[in-house]
Amino acid sequence: MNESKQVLILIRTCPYGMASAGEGFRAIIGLAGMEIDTHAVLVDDGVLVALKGQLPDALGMHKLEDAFSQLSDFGAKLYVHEPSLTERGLSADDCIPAEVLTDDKLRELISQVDHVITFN
Amino acid sequence: MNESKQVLILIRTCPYGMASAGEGFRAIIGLAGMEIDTHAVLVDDGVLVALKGQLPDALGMHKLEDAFSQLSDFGAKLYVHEPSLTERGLSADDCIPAEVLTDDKLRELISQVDHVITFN
Amino acid sequence: MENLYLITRSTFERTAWKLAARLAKSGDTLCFIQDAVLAVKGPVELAGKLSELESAGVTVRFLKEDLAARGLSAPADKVINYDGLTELIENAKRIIS
Amino acid sequence: MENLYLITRSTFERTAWKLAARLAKSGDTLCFIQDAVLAVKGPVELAGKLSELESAGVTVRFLKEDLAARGLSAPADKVINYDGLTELIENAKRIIS
Amino acid sequence: MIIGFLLRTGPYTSQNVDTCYHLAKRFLAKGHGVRMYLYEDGVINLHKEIKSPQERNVPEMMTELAKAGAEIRACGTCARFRGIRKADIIEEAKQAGMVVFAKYANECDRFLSFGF
Amino acid sequence: MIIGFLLRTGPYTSQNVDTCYHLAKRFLAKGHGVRMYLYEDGVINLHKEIKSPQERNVPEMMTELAKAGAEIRACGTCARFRGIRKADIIEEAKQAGMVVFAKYANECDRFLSFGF
Repeated sequence: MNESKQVLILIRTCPYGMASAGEGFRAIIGLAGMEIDTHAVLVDDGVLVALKGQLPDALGMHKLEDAFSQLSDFGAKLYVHEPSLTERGLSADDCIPAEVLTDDKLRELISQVDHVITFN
Repeated sequence: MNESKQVLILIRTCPYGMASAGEGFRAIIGLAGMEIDTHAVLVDDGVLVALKGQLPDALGMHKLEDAFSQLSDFGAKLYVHEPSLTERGLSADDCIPAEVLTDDKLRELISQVDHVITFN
Repeated sequence: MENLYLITRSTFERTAWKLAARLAKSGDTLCFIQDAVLAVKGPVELAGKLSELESAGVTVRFLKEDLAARGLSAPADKVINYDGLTELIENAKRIIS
Repeated sequence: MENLYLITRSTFERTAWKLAARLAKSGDTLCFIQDAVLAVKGPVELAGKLSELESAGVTVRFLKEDLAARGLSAPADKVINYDGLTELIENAKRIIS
Repeated sequence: MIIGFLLRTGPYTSQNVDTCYHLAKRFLAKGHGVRMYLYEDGVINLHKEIKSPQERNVPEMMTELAKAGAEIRACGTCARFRGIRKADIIEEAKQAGMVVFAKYANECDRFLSFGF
Repeated sequence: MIIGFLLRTGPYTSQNVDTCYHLAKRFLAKGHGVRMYLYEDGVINLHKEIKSPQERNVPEMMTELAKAGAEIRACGTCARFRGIRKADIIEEAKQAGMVVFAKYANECDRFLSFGF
């Protein structure tokens, strides 16, 4: 096998209503754990995954805020899409640490990776 | 058991991409077959179910246009929501026979039934 | 209460809320649960529509447990918990989701 | 072709198409399949956006089998079948769905 | 009062089953009857072979509701289209045809539907 | 060329599996390699107990792809969360962990994802 591919995981969905964000997390750490350069980008409703102060205990679900906070420990990098935050009246200060991407920066990141895998 | 309830089945989804419209059809004939007054209302993307000229053979799927054309044989009544048609550049002439409902008529129909069951 | 509209999907990603907003009339309730609690953040056209509906006698509610899970909040007088939602359902003539 | 954006969900009910329309640039292709072939009917804001993108060098395509299933049609020069979609995928640097 | 549910989505994919559980539990505690018809992917919620380490167990939640008095039935056709056999379903529930769905629609005072 | 698929939805619920089938069949006919990783509800597409009278049979479509050379693997964790045992899966496919998903991402020249 050649050098490792670079993969961008695009998470577009609000946490908890559908399992997409949580299952996207498992995919990210699965890839990163195999030494694949993995970029996790939260876009559209996906930016809610990064919002601080989630309390899903009453739903019996795991806190995705905590899971995504640990991505760097697994060697994956986390980004949030700024226009998606703005559209929802949120800012990077409301979120766990992540690199903020404009449309141009997101286009640039996409142009650098081999695959884009979306969690709609 | 008292007199039969009246049920309105609201179909909101485009056919074929998700099975909702087809499974909604099974629910409608299931209810109507048990002598329940069943009103099938196509609204939002659901109006596409009534569009004439569907050719789903290449997808290996059954033609929902034909299925919904037979609703009256099962004792159920079919309606299409006019504003949903208009929003999609369609008119009742493009559709299989169905009663056309304005917002007011739909509100009135809802107020006459016992249950509304949605196929989103 | 006449009709309880129960909205479950994101108000940004899905348009289900628009049908509820279109049909709701005085005496009806719109209740946002699951991902639909995102309604507290918009979109812009929703915020305007909700004020309009409330002026017309429509009640608007958000489910507490679903707001909290997502780190969101709403004005206290519009927040109900599961017990409150249970009562809304008991008191509604019919539920449209 | 640089990026192939593959849009699968209804352009009326879902907003996935907006992200593709926002990011697509000259040399990219937007291909509408499954329920997304409803794009031929709108919504209005989509029609305007597609013309704009095409002027900017973005290619727009619709999948024939999915159009036909739903009784819809599109201008012949923008319609591809499964074989054509297979080629689009081969020729794209990456696929974003 | 009898409350009916139509649940069309499966476990660990959508929150719908959790919402139904939290509501049904409260209705039962208040002395109401609960009827639940599982349709399409909803039938998977009753699969007794589900293993969910470190997560809530959905078929156990369904069993809890049934033991508290909820009547739970799964569409047999939907089950067959998803590879689910009668023996795969929790003992407290059963497969049943649309006749039962129609019966629920008739006997329920309120009816809730949860889909995609 | 090797084409990868991530499929997250199940049979008779979403058209995704059909789209994947129609594309994969054509890629195989052109001599390309196909890798398919079934995730979340996608694992159900491989259930050999599925009975689908008067409808296309999805596990048979998957078997056809595998016999034509597609490598098809299902996420084991997703399968357990949906009550699917190893023996329930068509012989031509297997359960496999995220290591295989990562391997596919690495070896594929194109990668497609189909979700909700």
